[in-house]
Amino acid sequence: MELKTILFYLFAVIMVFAALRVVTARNPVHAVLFLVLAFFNAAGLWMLLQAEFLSIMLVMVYVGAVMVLFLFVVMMLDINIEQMRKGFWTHLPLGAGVGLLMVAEMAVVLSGRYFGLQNFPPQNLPANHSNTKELARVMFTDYVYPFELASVILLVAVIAAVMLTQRTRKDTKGMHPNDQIAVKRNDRLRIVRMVSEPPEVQAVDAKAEEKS
Amino acid sequence: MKTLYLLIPLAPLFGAILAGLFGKFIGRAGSHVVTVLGVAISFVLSVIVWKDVQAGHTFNGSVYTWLETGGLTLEVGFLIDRLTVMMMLVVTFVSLMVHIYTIGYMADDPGYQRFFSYISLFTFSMLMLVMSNNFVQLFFGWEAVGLVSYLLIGFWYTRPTAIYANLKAFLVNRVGDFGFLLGIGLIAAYAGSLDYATVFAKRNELAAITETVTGWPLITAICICLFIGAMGKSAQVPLHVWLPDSMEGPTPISALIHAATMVTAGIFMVTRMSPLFELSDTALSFVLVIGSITALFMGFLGIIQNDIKRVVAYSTLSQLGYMTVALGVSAYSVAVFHLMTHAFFKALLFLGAGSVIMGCHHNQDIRYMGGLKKYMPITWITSLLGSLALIGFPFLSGFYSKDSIIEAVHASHIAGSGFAYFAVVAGVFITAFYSFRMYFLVFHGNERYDQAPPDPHHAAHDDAHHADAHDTSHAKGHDDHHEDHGGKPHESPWVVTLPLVLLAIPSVLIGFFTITPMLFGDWFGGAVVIDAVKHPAMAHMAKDFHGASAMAIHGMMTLPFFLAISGVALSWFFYIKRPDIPAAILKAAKPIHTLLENKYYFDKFNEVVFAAGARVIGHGLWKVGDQVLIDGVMVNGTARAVGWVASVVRLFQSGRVFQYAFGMIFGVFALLTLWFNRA
Amino acid sequence: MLNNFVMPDLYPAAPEIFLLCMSFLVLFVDLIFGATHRGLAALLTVVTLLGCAAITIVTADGHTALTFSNMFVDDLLADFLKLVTYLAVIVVLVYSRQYLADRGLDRGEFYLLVLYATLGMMVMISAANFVTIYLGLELLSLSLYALVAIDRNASRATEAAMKYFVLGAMASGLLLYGMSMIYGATGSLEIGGVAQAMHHGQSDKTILVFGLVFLVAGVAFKLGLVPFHMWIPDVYHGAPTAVTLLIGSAPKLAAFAMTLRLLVYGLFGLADDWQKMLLLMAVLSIGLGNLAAIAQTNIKRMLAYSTISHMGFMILGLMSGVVGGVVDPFTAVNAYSSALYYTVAYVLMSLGAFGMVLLLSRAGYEAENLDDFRGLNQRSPWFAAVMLVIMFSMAGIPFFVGFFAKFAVLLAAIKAGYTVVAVVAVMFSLVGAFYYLRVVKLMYFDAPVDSAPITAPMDMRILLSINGVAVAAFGLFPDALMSLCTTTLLRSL
Amino acid sequence: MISLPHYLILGAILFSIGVVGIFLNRKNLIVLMMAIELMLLAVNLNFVAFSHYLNDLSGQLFVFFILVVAAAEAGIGLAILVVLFRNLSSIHVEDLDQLKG
Repeated sequence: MELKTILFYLFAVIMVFAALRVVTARNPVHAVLFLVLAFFNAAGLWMLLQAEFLSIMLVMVYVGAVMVLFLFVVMMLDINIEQMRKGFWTHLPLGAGVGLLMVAEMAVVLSGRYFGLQNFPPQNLPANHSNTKELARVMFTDYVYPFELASVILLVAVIAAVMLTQRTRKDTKGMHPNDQIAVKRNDRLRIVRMVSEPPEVQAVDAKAEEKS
Repeated sequence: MKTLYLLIPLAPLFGAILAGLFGKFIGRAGSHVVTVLGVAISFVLSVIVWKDVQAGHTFNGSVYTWLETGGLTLEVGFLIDRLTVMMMLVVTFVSLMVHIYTIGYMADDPGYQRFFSYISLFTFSMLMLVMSNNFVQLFFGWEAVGLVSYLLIGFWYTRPTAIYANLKAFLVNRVGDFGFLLGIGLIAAYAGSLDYATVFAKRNELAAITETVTGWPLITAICICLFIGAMGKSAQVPLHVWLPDSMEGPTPISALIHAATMVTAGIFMVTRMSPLFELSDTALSFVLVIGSITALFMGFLGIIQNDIKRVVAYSTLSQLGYMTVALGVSAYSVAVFHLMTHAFFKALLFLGAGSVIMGCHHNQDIRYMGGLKKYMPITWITSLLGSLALIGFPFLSGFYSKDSIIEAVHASHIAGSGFAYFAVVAGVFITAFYSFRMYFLVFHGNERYDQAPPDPHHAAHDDAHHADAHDTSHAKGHDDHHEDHGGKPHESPWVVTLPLVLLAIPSVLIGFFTITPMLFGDWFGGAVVIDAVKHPAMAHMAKDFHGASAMAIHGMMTLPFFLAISGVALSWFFYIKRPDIPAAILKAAKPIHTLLENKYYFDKFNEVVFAAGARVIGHGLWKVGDQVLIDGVMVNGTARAVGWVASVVRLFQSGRVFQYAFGMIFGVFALLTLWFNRA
Repeated sequence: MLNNFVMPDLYPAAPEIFLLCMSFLVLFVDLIFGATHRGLAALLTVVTLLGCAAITIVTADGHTALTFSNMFVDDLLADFLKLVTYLAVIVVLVYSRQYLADRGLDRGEFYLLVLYATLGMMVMISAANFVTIYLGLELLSLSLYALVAIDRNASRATEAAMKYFVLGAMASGLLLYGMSMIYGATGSLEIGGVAQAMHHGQSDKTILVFGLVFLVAGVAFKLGLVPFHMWIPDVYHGAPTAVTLLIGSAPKLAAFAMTLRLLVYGLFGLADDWQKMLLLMAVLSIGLGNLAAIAQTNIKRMLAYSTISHMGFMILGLMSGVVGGVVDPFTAVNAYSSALYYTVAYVLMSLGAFGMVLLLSRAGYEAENLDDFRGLNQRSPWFAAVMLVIMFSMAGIPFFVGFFAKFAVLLAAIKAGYTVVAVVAVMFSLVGAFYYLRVVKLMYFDAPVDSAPITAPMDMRILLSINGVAVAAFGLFPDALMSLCTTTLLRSL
Repeated sequence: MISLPHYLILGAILFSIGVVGIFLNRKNLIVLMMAIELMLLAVNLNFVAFSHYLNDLSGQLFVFFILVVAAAEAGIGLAILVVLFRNLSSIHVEDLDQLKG
């Protein structure tokens, strides 16, 4: 068994284990950490597939930023962990059954009977091949349109996140000098012109009060 | 001439738009002027077109193309031939009468303009239906008249059962429409065209095809599907249940829509499709059996009704059954002939009933009428003429058409004609019995109008006491009626009686004058196609026909006439004579007692066997067949089932995300499994 | 190495570029003047969309242009769909202005997100590559998730947003899985490349069908076909009505484009398979949509279920293009144009229906129950008539636009030999007509429970009236729109 | 020797775990979102594997965009989650039950 095979099985087994723990962990913080573990192993697998740039990016951007965001939210929200797992085991047999069925069905299709292996010889790129450079060249020429779109998507995410979560604090005592200067008399003072009430009306009111 | 054709349906439409959208501006008088004028124009033009068609100028062509899609062309076109022009005359004439009548009948109603707008719109739709030269426009008219009917039945809907009754009428008509649409779809799919002429030209090719799904001959499938549509619209068993309910609407529309025109659309459609129906004996037998069941059993139901409008409604059902029977024996021209005479005398009866209802201060229960003859002379005499026409009294129009149907059935040898003959002959007796039961109860005998009916019952049957809580002015208008409730009945104003008189004239005369050309002359020309070899009923009849007067005189010696007379006599006996006769018998001298008693026994026998028997049958049919089986199980059962399924379907939408996700995954893997088991 | 880089032709993508630039303008204008001039962002958004429409019309030359390394396609179909999309979004903005103002939701973010959602739809419509389809879809979806939750204090709205998000993310996972399989089998992400690879028969059918199942699932989610429909009732119900109006209208055009590009342009070789999958889902959708709608008391929910059945109908057209594995161009164009016609007709009706809900809503009051339509005829005969027209059209009563849409689709289905399916569809739609007519009955025959005068602004009244008249007019003169759809597809396929 | 099917089956397993995680999890919305991340990871694994064996870079580029979108999606999803928590004081999946029928 060559090293690459050993590495594949190592990464694969750890990744599957981590993934299983993500969905079964009692504590959401643990779940996030197991997800991070799964991502690390995925990055390892991608290295084996000679996708170095994506592999690094997965660790740096995804684990470094997105997973941290998850952790942040998990810790920010005050969640009662004890209740979280209630009823989990009652649904597990069904879930596991369906899951195994799915894996079996998909594995039958994907097991190589239909992908003639001669069509897919293992690729070994030369040692000085730069995955990053190749990607960059395609990304900024052929893929410039999706690249721009991706930037718009990030912009949307920023706008949406800010819109949804930003709260103006109600207890701030800050002032706006502009508003203070621009204020006019009519904004502050309202003069109401009234007829002074004739005496008989008052008398009637008094009577009504007496009755009640 | 083409402009004229266009103008005929458009004039009422124009009136409807004016009265509907600008009713507030033009006022009540303005509304009835424009709509009556519109319909009058279309009547006059119809007469001109009739003259023109008489001179041999028929027309078949398109006016406007809606849409061309997938090789099919949908267009608006007119087919003006003798059948069309006859229908146009009937529709416009009856509609004109109803418009005039409405001026009086709806005088205090807040929805006056709206009502005129609806009935004009109806006239437009009905004209589009009969003038069509293709299936699409036919379907348009079909749906449009149904829609207006729906709006008009609901014109005064404020009752607690409203939703239920609505649902019923709706579902029943859906069944019919479904069949109709299916038939049109089959025609479109196999004939590749929706134009009458093109389809009829291909009829022999169609007859040779076998439908792939059911294995039926295509033509039979098409005809039965189309006829299911006719069953819904023309209220044939078991799709008849909506018609009695439609009596909740104002009386003028009962006359126009639910007696004279819309419900006969099915009859008209089958006649129009005669080239297709002639090719399928199976379909014709189906038509015949359905028609005879309707003709006989709906008559039974008429016997036990106490609401004046419902009696007339059941008689309409029965008469529609007669027309359908005529279709079933390939006597299309006879069916249309009966359609025409029926339109006049039934509209007359309905309008007469409406006049009675007005005269009795919106009481509709015939048990609380009686002796109205002297208070409402015009209504009385016209109703008598209408009833006589209905039971087929010789020389009156109903006689010619009904007797022709009986003759045609007699001459036919198609499967089911034996039963049909029994049904139509027995139907004559029953028709006579219930018609004159109503007539005697209403116009003769003791005056019972002051025996104030119990209030809740009254409210349930009173079609004008719809005084909506939200319309105070209107409620006030009817309060007057409440106050003089015990007052004497009164004759209706001239706008009401004039149409009665005008309708009575054709009810009496039209049969005598038109039977020769319509049935045995070349009146319908090429509009009706009969395979004379296979279906020789019409030819047989023509051989035996020796003129209208001869027919009438001969008619006085036949079984149907005696049945009709005995029906009348029996009802006279029970509802006029009987209340005082028992006392007289008791006081009578001994010597003649035996004789009298014998007579009494005979009558007793008569009562037990015929009348009581009929009443029991009628009641049983109504309770078990109509109310439980059709209404309860089929209609309401379907409604309930739909409601139940809907509520079960709702349960799947549980609000739980994980169940939604499970549903999606289930969908994916169901598809995967399905496809890999196939592969 | 970069010397061989050729600047892509930006001309076909001019509307997208214009919209993106204008969106920055809106962003800045809102930042600076947002507090003082509230209507400015709305006005600019409408101007932007009108500008896009102008650019689209000017640049439309009827030829198919590919740019950005074959990732972007500008054909007549794209131009047509984009124009309808702009129109629909403008209508949405006009209808919802007062509603948003009454609830304090007319912030710049709303307009920005609507713009980006529109951009997402445009990208989907013009997509010629799996990557652009996916990015367009996500751009649209992410904007919509945020829009559903825009009323942050409404717990129902946030619940709807969460459900939409979770299920939407899962659906895009399914879509991506399918794309990965197709990529693996054909070695291409380009729609044209996929079609070519399949044409040469160098890819294994089993893997393709395996990927196809996931792909169809993703597409079906976007369209809302059973069993991928569950998000629709909850999201339509929970979202603020203005957002429901948006979700229920324009995105259907983009979803149609996505379906057409993926399945017809890309996987035409598997037409026999996906047609059958769609057939199954279409029948289920028509049945479930119509049945479940009957039991609803909330009109937004009712319309949501009606959407499900309408999309089922639309799919009937899409699945009738290939008969028995034989491709007949006439049949195919006819079938796809019937589906296009249905989609456009549906968008028109949906705008009107939700517009009516918005019309009856006012500050502090959501007119979202069926009971709120009681006695509308007495409150406003004209708008009762508009609603009547829309309901009749949705029910497929002749002669409104909805009738012809159903007619064309059913005709295509019958021509393709799906007679039984057509019969079932007609049967369910007849049952379904009941709940549309119930609305009519409530409006005309019942006493109003809410007698407040209708306070909608004049621009909305006029546009809603035009909308209603259009539904009737396209029914009276359906040929124009129909031939437009046919020509569009003839020149784009 | 590791071949393409190895990676694909691994992807299938990961995808299934993600999917099962979505409908098995009835308590915690965050875990639900993490299950979605697992699904996307499986898809990415597929793409990278195909890209490698097909010797075609476009698969890797697609992965790049999927990662970008997934990040944006996570951002919006967590924002909605926070808003939801403010309204319901809970992120139990079962508490999302106001909208049904």
